[in-house]
Amino acid sequence: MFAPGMMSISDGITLSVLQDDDLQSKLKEITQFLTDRGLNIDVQVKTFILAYNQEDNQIVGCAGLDKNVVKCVCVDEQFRGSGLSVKIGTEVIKRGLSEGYDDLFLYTKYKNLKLFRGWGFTPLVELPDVVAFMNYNSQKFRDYLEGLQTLKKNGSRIGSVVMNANPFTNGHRYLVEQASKNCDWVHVFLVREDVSLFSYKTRLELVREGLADINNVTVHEGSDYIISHATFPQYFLKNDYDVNTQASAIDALMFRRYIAPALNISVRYVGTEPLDKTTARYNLVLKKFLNTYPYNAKPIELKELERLKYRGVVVSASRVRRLMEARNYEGIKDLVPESTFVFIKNASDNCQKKKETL
Amino acid sequence: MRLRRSMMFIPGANAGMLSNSYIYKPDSVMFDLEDSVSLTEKDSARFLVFNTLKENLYEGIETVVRINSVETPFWEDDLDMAVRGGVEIVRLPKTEIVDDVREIEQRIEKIEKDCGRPAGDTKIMAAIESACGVVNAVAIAKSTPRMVAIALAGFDYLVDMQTSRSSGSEPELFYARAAVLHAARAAKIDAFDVAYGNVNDEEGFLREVEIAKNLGYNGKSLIHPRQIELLHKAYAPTQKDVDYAQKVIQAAQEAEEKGLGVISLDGKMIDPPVVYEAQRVLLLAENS
Amino acid sequence: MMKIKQKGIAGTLESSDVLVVVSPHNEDKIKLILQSKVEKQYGDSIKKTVISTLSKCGVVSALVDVRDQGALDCVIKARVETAVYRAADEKKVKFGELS
Amino acid sequence: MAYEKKRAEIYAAKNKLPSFEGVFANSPQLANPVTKLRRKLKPSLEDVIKDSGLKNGGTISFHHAFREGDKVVMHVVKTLSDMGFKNLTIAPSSLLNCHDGLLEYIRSGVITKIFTSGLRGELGDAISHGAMDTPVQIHSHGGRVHLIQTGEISIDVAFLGVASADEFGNANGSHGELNCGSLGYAMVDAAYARYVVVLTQNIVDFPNYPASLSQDQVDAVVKVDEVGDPSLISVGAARLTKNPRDLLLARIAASVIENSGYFKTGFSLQTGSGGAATATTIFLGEKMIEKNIKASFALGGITGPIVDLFNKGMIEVIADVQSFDIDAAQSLRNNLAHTEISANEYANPSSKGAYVDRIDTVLLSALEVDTSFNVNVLTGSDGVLRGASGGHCDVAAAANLTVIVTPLLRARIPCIVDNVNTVITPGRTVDVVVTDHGIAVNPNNPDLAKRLHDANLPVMTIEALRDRAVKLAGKPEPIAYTDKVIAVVRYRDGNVIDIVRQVA
Repeated sequence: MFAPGMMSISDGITLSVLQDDDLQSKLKEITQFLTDRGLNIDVQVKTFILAYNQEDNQIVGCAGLDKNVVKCVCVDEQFRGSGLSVKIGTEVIKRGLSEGYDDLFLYTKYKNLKLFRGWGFTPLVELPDVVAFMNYNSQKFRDYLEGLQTLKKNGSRIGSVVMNANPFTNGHRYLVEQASKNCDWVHVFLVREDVSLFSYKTRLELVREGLADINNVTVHEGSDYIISHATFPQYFLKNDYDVNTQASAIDALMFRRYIAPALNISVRYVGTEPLDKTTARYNLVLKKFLNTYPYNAKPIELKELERLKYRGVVVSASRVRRLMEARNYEGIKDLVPESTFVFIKNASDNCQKKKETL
Repeated sequence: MRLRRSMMFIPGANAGMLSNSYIYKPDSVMFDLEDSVSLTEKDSARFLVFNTLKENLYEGIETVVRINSVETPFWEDDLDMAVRGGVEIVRLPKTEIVDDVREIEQRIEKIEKDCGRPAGDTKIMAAIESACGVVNAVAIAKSTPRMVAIALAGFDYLVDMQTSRSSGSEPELFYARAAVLHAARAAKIDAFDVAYGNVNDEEGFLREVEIAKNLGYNGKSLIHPRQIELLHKAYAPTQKDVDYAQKVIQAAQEAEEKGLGVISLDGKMIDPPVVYEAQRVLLLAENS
Repeated sequence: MMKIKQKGIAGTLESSDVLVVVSPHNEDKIKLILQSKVEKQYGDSIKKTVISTLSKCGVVSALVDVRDQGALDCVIKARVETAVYRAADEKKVKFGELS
Repeated sequence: MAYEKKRAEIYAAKNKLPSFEGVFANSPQLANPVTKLRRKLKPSLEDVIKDSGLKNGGTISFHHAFREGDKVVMHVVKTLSDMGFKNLTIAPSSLLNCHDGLLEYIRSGVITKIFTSGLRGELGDAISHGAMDTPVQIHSHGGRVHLIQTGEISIDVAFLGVASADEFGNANGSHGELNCGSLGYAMVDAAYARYVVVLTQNIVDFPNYPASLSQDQVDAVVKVDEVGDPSLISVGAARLTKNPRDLLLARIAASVIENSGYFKTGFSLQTGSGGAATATTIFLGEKMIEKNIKASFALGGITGPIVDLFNKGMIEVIADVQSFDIDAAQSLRNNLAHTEISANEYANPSSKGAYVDRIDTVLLSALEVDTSFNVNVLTGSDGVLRGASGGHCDVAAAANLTVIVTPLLRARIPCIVDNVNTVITPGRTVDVVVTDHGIAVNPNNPDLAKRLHDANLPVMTIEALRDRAVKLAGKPEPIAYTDKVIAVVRYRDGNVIDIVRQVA
């Protein structure tokens, strides 16, 4: 009676969850359904909830899930207002939660905000008439902000740095050092997403060790709410910042509206590189949305510091990774703190040993 | 005497429908744990139906739970829930042979004892959904005193018979309808005709109701609330029938008051079945 | 006593229903988060129903997220029970103890 | 006799009358062939606004015939905001969900006062939470005309979206792709506003006919990209609803009207929009045809099923203040006996004759009804603005039979309560409440109760309905309010009947 993946039957509609091969086989159909309604399919979506009309076996609605982000939501015109959207919403939320995520996110056109409120999502930040960024678990977010508040420090100038530190270099340290000299306290946020060469755990350890001697710094663990797969998906594409104004705006507004006030942060430090257009463009967008853009939250100053150079070349994590690839450990030594160097050296020695035993 | 014209089907996992379907006032309501509930929601449907039964939301309406068939791993839990929840009737799907009923009956007996329900309190309704079931209908209908009705279910039966639904006089269902009804009448229990699937086709539905009613069925299984009023209207007696029934009852009362063993009306003798039929007509009239 | 071993989800976001998520909690108590479209009128009553249902099921430690769309009490009870049994990975339901 | 110019001048001077100064002295626009014909057609909305003389603190008005598809209000207010206007009063005939964006302009001080029939969505929510300093004035459709006539609503500029207009300002709602049908609300603004602007996507050749808004009322015409979204204009249900509960309510409501004593040839009716109302119209129509009972007229917001009965000859005349769907709009265009009426003719208590005065039976909805039969159609059970006064109290006050249709419970929320949150329509103007659990008749109408009871309808007391609701859902906690008044409810005669406070 029930085909695999089929979940419920009512009002002549069948809902099913598709993944992997099942999804591949339907991808063309889904793409068509979306393009007919002016939407694009997102290749990052690995799970689709599909609603079929039992009468003609046509797709009448869908929603996709890319990790903890809901995407590609669409309901056929004929079925709008019929409650189908809520049925699809329920299934995609249940799927996301049961895959282990505690909070779910989505981007929507401003005018569809109400629909997703009906799914239990709450708008976090929005660019009126353009896009709204919403999450499902308000309590989780509240808990996170409350946790931050307990780490709040007194002072008239509280600084912040957000970094991926893949791995932590003297460049990162320089930025924090400068900030710490100009501020009463500096909050360092580490990007949590585990898609870099160095694991999150390692990156965190190296940042903590590398900054241990500066006494007015707090290193915060990353979260879903700051440069994450959810708030800033483009950040994780390739190695460069493929800057998308909309996405970086959302991330900047999240920082300005929620994270900065929780810690009384008034300034954010970034490294600048006059010749690197991508970074320059990213910093420009960041500046706009942290500072000048009229928004219902206190502006944050963006302080751009010229990046540390070694032998005339900017010290960057990507430079370190290139040297690692070339096994030029001596070259790395001058670019990273002792702790990072020891880690890289040990890791490569272990790797070597493994090979020998093989 | 109890009217069993309309047995409305409600998917057991649908909270919204469980919460308000009593407003449509069917004679019986059938909470379904079987075909309308997906494999992943069998558990949640049981909890929902259990609490609905406990809350007594359907006061004044006969409650039925359709359990999963004895072939599945679900029926024992279904029964446990239904009997403990206090359901009036358990509907057994895909009943083929008397042994199916026996198995259910023994299990019910045990649960009744366990939870302190009077023995025999839980009634059974068997749904006949195959050629085998139709052939065994008499034995099934007479298999236990708990059996209060049998219902013909058309969809699986027609697949089994290698045919499909036609419109018009529906010859494909003729034998089954007649056989199941005879079994019910022979066992002195009620009989439900098949459900009509196309909820938007009033005409087709009413055509079927007419067939079932004329054959002598007590009522039909229904899949949509809007079919209830149509059905009740179709079963409503004419004013002439009501007038006559009132006269019969009056005559019966007079006879009883006078201590007469024989009832007569307008000079004709009236048999007890005629009085019974008159009572039924008046009950129908009251409830249409 | 019922031990919450995993995330258990039951219900829907449809009108007259409620979506309940029961997860393991690191403290020996119930943390209940309620969002309801009838919160002002029935918030306390819903919380009471949820808590008493949990206690009937023998749950002493759990994180419970309730998204209510105006469900009647019997629906709330059913959804909480389903979520608890799923979260405890318990297949055998003791209906006798739930009433 | 010769032309006595001199004598005329002397006479005029003596009698303090103006003297002739040439044919174009007081109509200079006729002197130039361009201004003569095209003077009203403005290049942009900004130009119109400049020419209108609107000032900070002024009052602007709109109509809501495009309903959720309206694009005029947001476009005009945004333009005014960009031009630096502040402190404006807006007086739309109603506001819908598509007007949520106004909130931004309330926060920025562009809008500081509102007159409207309804408020919902994010806007209603924000105002209920205290977004405005000045309370919103809520009026009925008839009451709005009354407030305009008394001068309390003094419209400086009316911005009226239309389906088509010619360059001289003759405009209607029924010709053009954005077919909204009747412009009944806009007709009032055109008659009373100091400056009248017509906005359209569709400029047609002169003379545009019929002219619902006439050239002698219109000051300016401007072409805009979008007046409305046609897909969102229709609120009538083209087909019979599939919602079984609406069907159940409709069956009972139709039976109530049938057995009320008013169901005979020559009766008049208003049924409104929405699933249950549309279904009631259809079921009542079946009974009209079956018993060959013809209605003299149908009133109000008009839907397809009413038009259908009209086409079948079961309704003689349709008086249409608002066309709820495309069938109604098309019929208005094609049928002489489907007539467009203004809100003044529809429901104004101080007009010289309103159609509502002559209505027999009306079917109305409710958010809440209390045991005194008072009806709330404005605030939700949580106390937040989420509805509209509309023509509710207007028709109820005048009709011979007022039938309120509401489910007993919406999800968990009881709709029959001890006291409604907000009174829009006083209980003494309500005759029957139809719910899915039974019907209650106002005790001031015992004859009606008896008729319905005899027709075997499930009549019970309103208290019994309330008790049933509480038994099923539990007793709701009372809503907490602050002392701040956020809206004032004006009865149709302009008198204050209730106030709405900020929710805590």
